[in-house]
Amino acid sequence: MPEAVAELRYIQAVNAAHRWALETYPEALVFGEDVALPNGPFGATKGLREMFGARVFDTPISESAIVGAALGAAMRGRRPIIEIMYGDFIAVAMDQIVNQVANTRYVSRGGWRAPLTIRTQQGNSPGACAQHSQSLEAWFAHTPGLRVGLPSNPRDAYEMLRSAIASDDPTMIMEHRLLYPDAAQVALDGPVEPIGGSRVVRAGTDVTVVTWSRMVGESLKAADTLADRGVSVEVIDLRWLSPLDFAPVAASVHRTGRLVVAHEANLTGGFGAEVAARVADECFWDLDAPIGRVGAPDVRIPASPVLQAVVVPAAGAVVEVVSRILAESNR
Amino acid sequence: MPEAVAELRYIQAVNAAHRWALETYPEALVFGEDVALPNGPFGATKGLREMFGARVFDTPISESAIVGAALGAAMRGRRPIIEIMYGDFIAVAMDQIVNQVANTRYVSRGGWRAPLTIRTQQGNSPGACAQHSQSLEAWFAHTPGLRVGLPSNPRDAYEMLRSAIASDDPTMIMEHRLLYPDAAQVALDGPVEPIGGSRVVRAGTDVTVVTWSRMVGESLKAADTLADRGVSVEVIDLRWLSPLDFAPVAASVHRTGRLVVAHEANLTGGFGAEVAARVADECFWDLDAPIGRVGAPDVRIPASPVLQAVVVPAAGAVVEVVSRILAESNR
Amino acid sequence: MAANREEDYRALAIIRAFEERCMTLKGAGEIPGSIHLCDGQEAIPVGACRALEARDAVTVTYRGHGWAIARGLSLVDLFAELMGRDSHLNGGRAGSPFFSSPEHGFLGENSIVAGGMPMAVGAALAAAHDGSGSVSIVSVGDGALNQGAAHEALNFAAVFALPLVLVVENNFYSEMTPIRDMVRIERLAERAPGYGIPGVTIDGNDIAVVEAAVRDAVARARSGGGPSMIEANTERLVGHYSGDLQAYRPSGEVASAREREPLTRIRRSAADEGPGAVARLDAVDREVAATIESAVEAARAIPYPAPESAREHMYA
Amino acid sequence: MAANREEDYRALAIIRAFEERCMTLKGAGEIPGSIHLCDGQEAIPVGACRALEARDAVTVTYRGHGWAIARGLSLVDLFAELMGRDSHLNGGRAGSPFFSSPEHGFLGENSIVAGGMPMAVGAALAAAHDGSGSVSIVSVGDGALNQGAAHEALNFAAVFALPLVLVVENNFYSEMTPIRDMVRIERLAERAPGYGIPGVTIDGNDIAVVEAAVRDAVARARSGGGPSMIEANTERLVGHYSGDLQAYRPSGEVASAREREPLTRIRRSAADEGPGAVARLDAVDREVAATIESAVEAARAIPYPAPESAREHMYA
Ligand SMILES: Cc1ncc(C[n+]2csc(CCOP(=O)(O)OP(=O)(O)O)c2C)c(N)n1
Ligand SMILES: Cc1ncc(C[n+]2csc(CCOP(=O)(O)OP(=O)(O)O)c2C)c(N)n1
Ligand SMILES: [Mg+2]
Ligand SMILES: [Mg+2]
Repeated sequence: MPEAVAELRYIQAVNAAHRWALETYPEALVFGEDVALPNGPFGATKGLREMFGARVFDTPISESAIVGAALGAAMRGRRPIIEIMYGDFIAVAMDQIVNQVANTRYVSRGGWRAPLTIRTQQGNSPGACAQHSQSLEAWFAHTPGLRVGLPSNPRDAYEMLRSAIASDDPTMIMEHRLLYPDAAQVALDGPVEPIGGSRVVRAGTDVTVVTWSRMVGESLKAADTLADRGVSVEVIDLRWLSPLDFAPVAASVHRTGRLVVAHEANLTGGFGAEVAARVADECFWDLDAPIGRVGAPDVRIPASPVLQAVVVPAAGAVVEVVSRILAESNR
Repeated sequence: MPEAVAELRYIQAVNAAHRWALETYPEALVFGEDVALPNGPFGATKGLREMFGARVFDTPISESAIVGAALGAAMRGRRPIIEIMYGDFIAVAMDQIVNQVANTRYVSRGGWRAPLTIRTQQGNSPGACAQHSQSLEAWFAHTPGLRVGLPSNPRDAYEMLRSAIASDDPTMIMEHRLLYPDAAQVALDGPVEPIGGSRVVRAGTDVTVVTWSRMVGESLKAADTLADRGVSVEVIDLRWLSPLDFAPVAASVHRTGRLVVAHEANLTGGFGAEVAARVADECFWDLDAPIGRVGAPDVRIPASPVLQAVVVPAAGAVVEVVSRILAESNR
Repeated sequence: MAANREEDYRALAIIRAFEERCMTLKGAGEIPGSIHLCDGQEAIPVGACRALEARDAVTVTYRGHGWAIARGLSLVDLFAELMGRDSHLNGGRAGSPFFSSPEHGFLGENSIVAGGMPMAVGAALAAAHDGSGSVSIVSVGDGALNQGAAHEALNFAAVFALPLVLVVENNFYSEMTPIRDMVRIERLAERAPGYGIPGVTIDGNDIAVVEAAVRDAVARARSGGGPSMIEANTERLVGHYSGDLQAYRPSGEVASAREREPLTRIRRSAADEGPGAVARLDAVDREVAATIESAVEAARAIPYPAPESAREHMYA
Repeated sequence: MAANREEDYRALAIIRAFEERCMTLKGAGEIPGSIHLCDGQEAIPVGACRALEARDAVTVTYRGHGWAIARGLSLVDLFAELMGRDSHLNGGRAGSPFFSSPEHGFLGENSIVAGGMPMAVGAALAAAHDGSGSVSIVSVGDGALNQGAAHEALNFAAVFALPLVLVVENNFYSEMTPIRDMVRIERLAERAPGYGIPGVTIDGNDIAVVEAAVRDAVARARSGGGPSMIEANTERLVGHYSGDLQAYRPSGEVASAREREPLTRIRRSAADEGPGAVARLDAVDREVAATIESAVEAARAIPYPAPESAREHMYA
């Protein structure tokens, strides 16, 4: 069949995936705060109410009820796609996600399924305050029962969201609002991929940088800078933290002998530690250098851009850590 | 001065620390569900209401209000010590802990302080269900602004809780109910230690096991078993995840050349990954073997003891991983 | 009427006998973990489930054994599940406070206070979209109404006029703390107007009263009238959980509660009628005891789950 | 009375001018991030703060600039804080939606809806134990009442009869969604009885009405009468945040709101009195404009925080 391909911004790709879902699944529901009549705080759900009516609706400012309602509806045959406006607000719904949603299938020994998708966007944008800037993916990657994906580009924003919606497992899609304006060619009616899978977005031979979400772009910038210095960097977009697609990471480290993990979240306890720990166990003998990590220092996120510039990691931090790792390696 | 020393069970040591606090700080308040008139679900607050009256009180089943009330009271000069009955229930108060409590000092540039202590107990006990069995310390160790301690014995239950209460920073003390019956000699009127500090609880030369809470005891059992097999294990009780007392870990790995981190929490994304990642960076050249980790497999916690026996890690798992690491090392 | 009386008595007695047997099995170490029994509150699930249809959804709490039995779950599976055996219910993974059963529209117990309310709202939301005409009923305790999730769930259901029925089993205690010390209202049903939904307070120890109230609420919900709240007053005859010695209860409180509890009431009315009626209830007690015993035996015959199965069913 | 009128006008106008200046500074890129302005709602903070004492605690939301000004925080510091400069307030760390000031008993704004309510309850709890006799006032929006934290906080305060005053600024919208679509009650104050506390609905665009209602509530709280709720009806004259084009508002709504907003009212009464009265208000406008401009200039003179200071003040 002829593949429809469109030039879409990240946020438009998210919108297109919603439209696909509502067309594909009669049981799909879309709800959250300001998602229907106002067309969504960021436009992710633009036009859906008009197109699909009551299956798309606005809710009270009650995140626990939103998540719980999605769970109960999913257990009873619906396929809800809900939006939590900012990742930081997930904190008010943690019980529903961790103690309720994540337990549904396992505790019932497969008796129940919870095919629901929780969409949010997270991370810092210039001037955003401490309550609108966190990257909290580590909480959910540490919660068995959930799937967790962080799309870094428009194509993945579309494909990964479709994978999440099509999946019969509860899945969190954590976007980054700074990526919303990015545009790219997106194939609209290709086959829906199963959840999972990382992607080598740049091949290299000296060091492997494993990253996700906004830091993929920053890592690619860093790779350019490092290339000018004669350093060949391989960049892997992990895409999904759960399931963790580890084999390609191991294969890459086997070739490069060096690993740096980069994320926007606070360094200590971030998911970068998990990737580093897996490599330090399973790929230990392949390593020619200490494992480096890039993340925000362990502080809250200040609102002043002047301060954010030194707290929120970017390409420069990746260049720095990669350079240090190379300097410390035995080649 | 003559030091008063008493033989106390873990839970009695927690109770004694509360009494000390209420006597030492006129501004101390103790509240939570069933902590006052009923003397506490586990007896941690036994007798306090009788001794201290209105400064010790029972609250509605409203954890967000409990944590928030503690924060506001702390900002206005009180020194609250609150109890969240089970660690799992913290999920209903995550916003107050992460978006409110943790931001208080930093965002006000030190203008406000939040001297409050959040006590809870976590982990699995035979037959406990999936909503009463989790070990969630990784969430809080990944939250800058909080201090996080996990006492493994009666002496620490007393000392670490006193340190938390005396501290002007918000501190989480996460106990383990299976340790409550353990008894030991506890010095009652020694100086209050500042927050922080790990402890080498067993010296060894072949491998370093870093652990905390209930797994300290399990790791010591494992060390005995391994000693019989001629393996000398050094066991470090990390005690505090924040601040992380890394130097002694590095020093130990420098001597042993091998590291295993053991905790009861689910393996993926557990704080063991952070310790492993730090060592894989800062102590890389000291390592003679892959870094091993012990944790619960990435599943929910089933209620049947038959299943818990294979899910909840114990000494056996530590022996296994240490043995594997030794077998895989280059000596 | 007499037949009706024995039927009511049997429905209550089977739950009471189940709970009492759980206590002895717990004492004998055959049931691990702590269990939360509903002795004295049986008329609520019995009356409520009589007003429900198979297509309806039921969500309860850790104190939900009575609801499970009234909803028709197998006694054998329940005992086996509580024993941590490989029951057909949840294979021992859920245990006493968290089991569920899709084929009974039993969304499950929940051991997070009020944690099941948003889920029940979701079941009602599904009904609003799937044309099934089903209703979602959820039971929580008095203290649970002070949880944020309870508030969000009630308003959410009210806003969309979802087919939800909330039954608050007011046994006057939340664990060891009296509810009167934890709210500043006389009746918990006073919370209903704040959501713009009907709320009633009823005698939760009378099966017929409970059934009637739930029928009204279910009819309203099914016909698009939206959610409502039923506060069913009752009393706990036992501790909050298996290990609770109830030192906090005024002396005589439980004894006087035994005068008001559902089984006693029926026995009293039988006594008023005469020895024949009493004898018929004694006969029911014997049947029930036998039923429970054979269920326990059958449950004991169910093996424990295979340890290696612990990693199964995490994902689709 | 005339003096009184100009005083009222000045109190409102300084907030309005501040907000309008924020909008132009935002447009000029001098204020980063998004800002939430209170144009039209000024009478609430002005009236409320007149009923407060220095010892009292004030907790508000991201829409809290008006409260900060009415509470006496420095305009220079506020502008500087919003500009991300090294202000004496929070050194640019808090920004527009999250600043606080210990010396003003200003516990802070909060950008988690209803997130400040439990904290405000805590300030009231402190007062109940420290003998200060202080009262804790907290302002939230209409939509915030649907958060679980709002419910838990109100019941908690009610149970312990804490000196808390809740002001709900009902501007009829929650971001872009009308509150009438998100509750099934006519007045939000109907939530109060469910907690056993008094609740009133008032005209939030009249300083005197607001001041009187808050005085009552504060007096009750200070004398041990416990918490109460004041629903102050008002209207937003601008978007939810700086970038909101308000396509969702019926045409004419904002225009007619401008007829009812506090400043217009005072100007109308001045016009009724005569040209002299109007001239006096014009004079106030000129003063206010000058005050704001010099504050902006002074704020611009404050440097940005030193980047290396970003790691300071994490722990004691
Ligand atoms: C969120 C949460 N907080 C606390 C608990 C601990 N807890 C279990 S039962 C209970 C009392 C509940 O009382 P009520 O709602 O009246 O129900 P009842 O036990 O009386 O049936 C509490 C506080 C919990 N399970 N979940
Ligand atoms: C817990 C939470 N959920 C959602 C949001 C996003 N949000 C910010 S303001 C707002 C609307 C609040 O409306 P209202 O309470 O009426 O206050 P107003 O903005 O009208 O002053 C929302 C939904 C948030 N900040 N926090
Ligand atoms: Mg109760
Ligand atoms: Mg509003």
